[in-house]
Amino acid sequence: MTEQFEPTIIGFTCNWCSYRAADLAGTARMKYAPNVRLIRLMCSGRLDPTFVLRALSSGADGVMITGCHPGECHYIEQNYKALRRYLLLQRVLKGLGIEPERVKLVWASAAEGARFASETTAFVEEIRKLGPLNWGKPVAELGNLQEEISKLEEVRA
Amino acid sequence: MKQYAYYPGCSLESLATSYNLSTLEVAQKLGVDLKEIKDWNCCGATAYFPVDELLAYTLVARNLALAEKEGFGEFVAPCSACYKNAYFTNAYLKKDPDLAEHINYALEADNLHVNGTMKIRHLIEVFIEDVGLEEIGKKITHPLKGLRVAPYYGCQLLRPRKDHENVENPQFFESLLSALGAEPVDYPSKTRCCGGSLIVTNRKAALDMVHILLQDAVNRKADVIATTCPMCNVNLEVYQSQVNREFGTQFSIPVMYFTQLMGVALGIKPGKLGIGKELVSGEPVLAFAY
Amino acid sequence: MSERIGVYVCHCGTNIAGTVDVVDVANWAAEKLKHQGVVIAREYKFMCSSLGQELIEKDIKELGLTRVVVAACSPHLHEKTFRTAAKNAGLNPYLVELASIREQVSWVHTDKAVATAKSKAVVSGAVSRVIENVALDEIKVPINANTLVVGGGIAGIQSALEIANAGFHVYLVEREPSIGGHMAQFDKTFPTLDCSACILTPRMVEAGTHPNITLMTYSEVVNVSGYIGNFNVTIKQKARRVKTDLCTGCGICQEKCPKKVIDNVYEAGLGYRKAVYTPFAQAVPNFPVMDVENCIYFKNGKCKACEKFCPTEAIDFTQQDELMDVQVGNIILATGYDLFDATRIPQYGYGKLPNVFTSLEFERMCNAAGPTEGKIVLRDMKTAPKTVVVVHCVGSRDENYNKYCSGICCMQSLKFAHLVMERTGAEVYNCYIDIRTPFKDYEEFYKRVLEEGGHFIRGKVAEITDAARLPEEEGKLIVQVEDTLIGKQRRIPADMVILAAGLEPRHDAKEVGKLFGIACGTSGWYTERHPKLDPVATMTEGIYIVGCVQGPKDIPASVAQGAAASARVLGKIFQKEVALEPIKASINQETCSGCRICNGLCPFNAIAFIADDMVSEINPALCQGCGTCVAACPAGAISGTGFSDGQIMAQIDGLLFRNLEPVEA
Amino acid sequence: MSIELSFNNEIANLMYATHGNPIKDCLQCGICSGTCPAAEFMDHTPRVIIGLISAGYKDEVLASNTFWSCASCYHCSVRCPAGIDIADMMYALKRYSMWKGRHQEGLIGPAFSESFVKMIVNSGRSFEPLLAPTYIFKNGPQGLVQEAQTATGLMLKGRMPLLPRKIKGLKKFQNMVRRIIPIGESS
Repeated sequence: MTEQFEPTIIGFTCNWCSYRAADLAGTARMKYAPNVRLIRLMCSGRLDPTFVLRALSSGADGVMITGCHPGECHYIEQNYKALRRYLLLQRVLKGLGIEPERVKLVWASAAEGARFASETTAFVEEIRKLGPLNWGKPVAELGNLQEEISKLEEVRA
Repeated sequence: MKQYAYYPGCSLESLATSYNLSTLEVAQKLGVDLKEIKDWNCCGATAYFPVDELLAYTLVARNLALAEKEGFGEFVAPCSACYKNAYFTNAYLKKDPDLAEHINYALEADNLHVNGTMKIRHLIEVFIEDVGLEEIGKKITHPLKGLRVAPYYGCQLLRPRKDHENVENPQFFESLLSALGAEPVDYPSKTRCCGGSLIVTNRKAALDMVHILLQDAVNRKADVIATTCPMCNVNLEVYQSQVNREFGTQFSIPVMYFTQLMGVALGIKPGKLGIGKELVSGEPVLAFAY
Repeated sequence: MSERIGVYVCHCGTNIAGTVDVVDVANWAAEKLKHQGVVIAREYKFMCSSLGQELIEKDIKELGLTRVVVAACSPHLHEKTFRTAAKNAGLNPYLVELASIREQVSWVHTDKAVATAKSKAVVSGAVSRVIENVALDEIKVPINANTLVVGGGIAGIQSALEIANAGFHVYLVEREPSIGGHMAQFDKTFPTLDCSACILTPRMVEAGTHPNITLMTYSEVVNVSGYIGNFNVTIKQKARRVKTDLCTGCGICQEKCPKKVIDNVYEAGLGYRKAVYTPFAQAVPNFPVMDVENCIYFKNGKCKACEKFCPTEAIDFTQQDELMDVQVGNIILATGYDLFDATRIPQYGYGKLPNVFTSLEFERMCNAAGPTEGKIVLRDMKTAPKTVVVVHCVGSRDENYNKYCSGICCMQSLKFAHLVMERTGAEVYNCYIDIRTPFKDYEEFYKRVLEEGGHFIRGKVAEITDAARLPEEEGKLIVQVEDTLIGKQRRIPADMVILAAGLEPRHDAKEVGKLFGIACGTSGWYTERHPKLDPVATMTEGIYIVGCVQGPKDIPASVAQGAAASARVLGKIFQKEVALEPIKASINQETCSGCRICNGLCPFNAIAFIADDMVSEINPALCQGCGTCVAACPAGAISGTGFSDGQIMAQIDGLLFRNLEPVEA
Repeated sequence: MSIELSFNNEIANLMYATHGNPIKDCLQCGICSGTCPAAEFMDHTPRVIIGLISAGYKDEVLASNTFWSCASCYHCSVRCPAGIDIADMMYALKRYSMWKGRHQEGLIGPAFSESFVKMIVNSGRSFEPLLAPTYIFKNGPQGLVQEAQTATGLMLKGRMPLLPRKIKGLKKFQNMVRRIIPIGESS
């Protein structure tokens, strides 16, 4: 039996636009892939890149970052900071040997429920193609990451 | 000095030989180094898109690939249809990696590869932007004083580009004509289509379109219509007699390439500019310069 | 300390329970999240009902809950409801967390098993997060009872009068020499056709003489600092070069001034003014201003005719710009709109073909006090047109220019059609895409114009030219358009064309927005706090937007917004203090390294660097809680209440079930 | 499971490079048809064609001469307030009708395009004298006389070469073409 891989994805949303877009998708009963679990931030500018790394290292196969369209930020221009961090994050991921496509940035205004739904479904398909990340698992199997690191350091010394 | 990849296009080999002659003469006079791309092929003009979109882009891309291979940075087309095809193929190639992949698969059979790195220029842009009106003005020996010229831009020199300074009311052609000492007329149909691609397939419509263009030029008391494209030129000039038959008109207005007017003003001998090959004689224009 | 958490799963009738096995979710939470402190998990038909709320309140009191998670609808709907319930039961409202399993689960998924599993994850995330929540108190700041109104058009005047009449002081700042705005330029107002000046002038006079209004015309706001309740605003009074304490508004200076200038502002380029002038006869205030660009004295040092003839010696050539500071508690922005520049559509010929007019030019022409004294004539100022075409949607509903509908132009065009027919008997053609007449008595007016014999062509005008092809087109303007209702390209010969130009955000809307700390949407209009439920407030507390700054609208809507914002301001003033959401960032000065990375990130200028201590500090009243600085601080010295690192990290773990107790293999 | 595409999507899918531009955004404002210099010669205006496509009237669209009367001047495309590249859509309709082999009787466009393509595939360049017969064939004797007069005039002025030119790398060129459309092995 071949079972389809169902990725787990963490989505970060902005309280003012994309979270409302998700609300709107709900109110309009639009159907989309159930693999994304959302976290509400006040602004995409709140997104600390370590959140993304934490999600990926804790078992998420992908991370979707959503925010207001450029020029529409409720805090004037903080989504540009999110964009900048996203671009840097892509490089970091590449450096870590993780496909940068696992993290996606989507702009969705409060009125774009349909866009939110279709982008979510599309992203799930992209991650499905990439397959499981399995980043979290080995770490869990190792039991204690800190221990491993100190071992590595010993070796190096 | 900068060398441009010169893509004359099929028309310049036959119906528009005078465009080719005058282009090369004027370029030489102004120090613009045009080098013809080796073994270029027809870009498909407007007739290829109805058959296969991908092949249409591939035909254009082959020429771009040839130019890239020869190490050129800029691609110059004197024909507006060739220019439009090259401009958009190049733009789509850059924008759409999927399209680029398909095209490159086909080009592989010809040992070619296209990257879309070429800067696509129309000949008139090169003269105005790279040489500059001031520089051209300095070299004028036979200003076209009092010559009333209808600057005919046509379609594909401007459209469907939306980034163009002002697609609906461009002024650069007028500026060039003024620099030649001529008097550009306010030509209301300067960006209206001449029906070039319909002349074979829908003669009635095309002649109607040509008729309007000729009428507007005559109404504005133009002595000559200046063109930037062989298609426009042929339509307005070669089919003038057919328009007269169809509409009972008496048009006899010379239609000349802008390069021919430039050549005359720069003091190049008319024969070298292909003047004399017209069906509607361009002789009257020369009177203004000599 | 271990928390005592209550989890409440709502059925929402069948809205949630139809797709999610709510009983399973509650049981799962009770069992699997027990180690996290879940002491009770219940499901109930409608948690938001009073019975549902009582259930939570009872548990808080009886079971001693220290945290509450409600799995129900979106927090935007009922967060406040459940927070209030917690507060009533003595629990700090910020220790309540909502898990959205309706909008984000039951309404968007169909497979019950999948939806139930996702609900568990969402609840798990909320439980982990709520543990990290901390009790917060609302922040209270006092309110200064003065208000600043920027822009003296009808919206701004209305706002100012409402507040002033309630007994509070208003500073009304206007950039032009007189208040009145665009409405002062119009002749008639649709659909009633009452005279614009007749209804506006009394309001202008009232605003100009009101004891509670400080009117500052020919002035601009140059700086804003502070926050709701306590704004400090710097206003530049541009040099009028007329002493307002001496001037009586007699008008002799204007009469004697030898320099005639084309009036591009008030007369839309159709008429003239002098170098020293009041823009129009009913101007408020009635003091003239001197236009130094055109004044002969300022050009060659001679003339001074105005000074010679002024009976009160009010002319002062040496006057300079002055800055003054005012303190206000609230600010209302009513800076209006710019008219779309019709030269951007060259194929319509404006600026090239003389008898193509803009709507504003035509308004001036219709006005009895305007350059033609109300006569509708061609650019030669004498010939009456026999055929007039009104072109709708000029620069509106068009991706090449502005995507939005400008809203007012249909009615304005219908008004033009009526006026042309009434005053000249000319044939009028309206070329439109759709006729939009949605408000009171508007459709009736459309009907009236139809009955009066106005012609309507459904089609967006393609081009306007003077190149005739037929004898009847000679000497005319030709409007080329497809009559889409008959599917034919038509060429309408006309004597006059009126372009119903759309409305655009002020050219400097972006900079002005930055000054006041508010944002523009993609179309450039200021963004309201909520498009439906809070249209006059902005994301910046204490700043309101009224009239066309928020989007195109007509006079009644602008007036209504002006009044609405005033009610909001008065509400704040009467409260004497304002409670701010405690979602704020703060800097731990022990760990702050003073690197100043955060300083430049804050768009609200809430972060200041204290040079003496070499650390940064956040002003909680200015902070809007976006959290950008929190994410950026390399020392981790900034924390954000309500959305702390701890909360978000815990929620990530919870959503991924990392919070579950490891299962023995 | 096969999904039947709406006519609207079928046409949109044919516009590869412009990514199917948004035909469905059409406001039916008619600026395309007000602008079109050939509108008078079309049995439906371009706006009506868009309406017919959206409504799924495939037969009516294919029976129309509208897209074969399009001169590809792109004036509609730059003016369209909905950002539809209408001229490109007309190309797509030409392709569709050629593939389906369904077009109005007596049109020259399809035959012309076909001979143009053949010519390029055969020589790599286009050559006007070879194109003329297509037109003459369709337009009858009167056309022949007019065309012959024009052609003679051009020949005398040295603007009509007698022999078609061919590109040098024709074999490889044809291999390239073969990778996209099926053509015969030799020409």
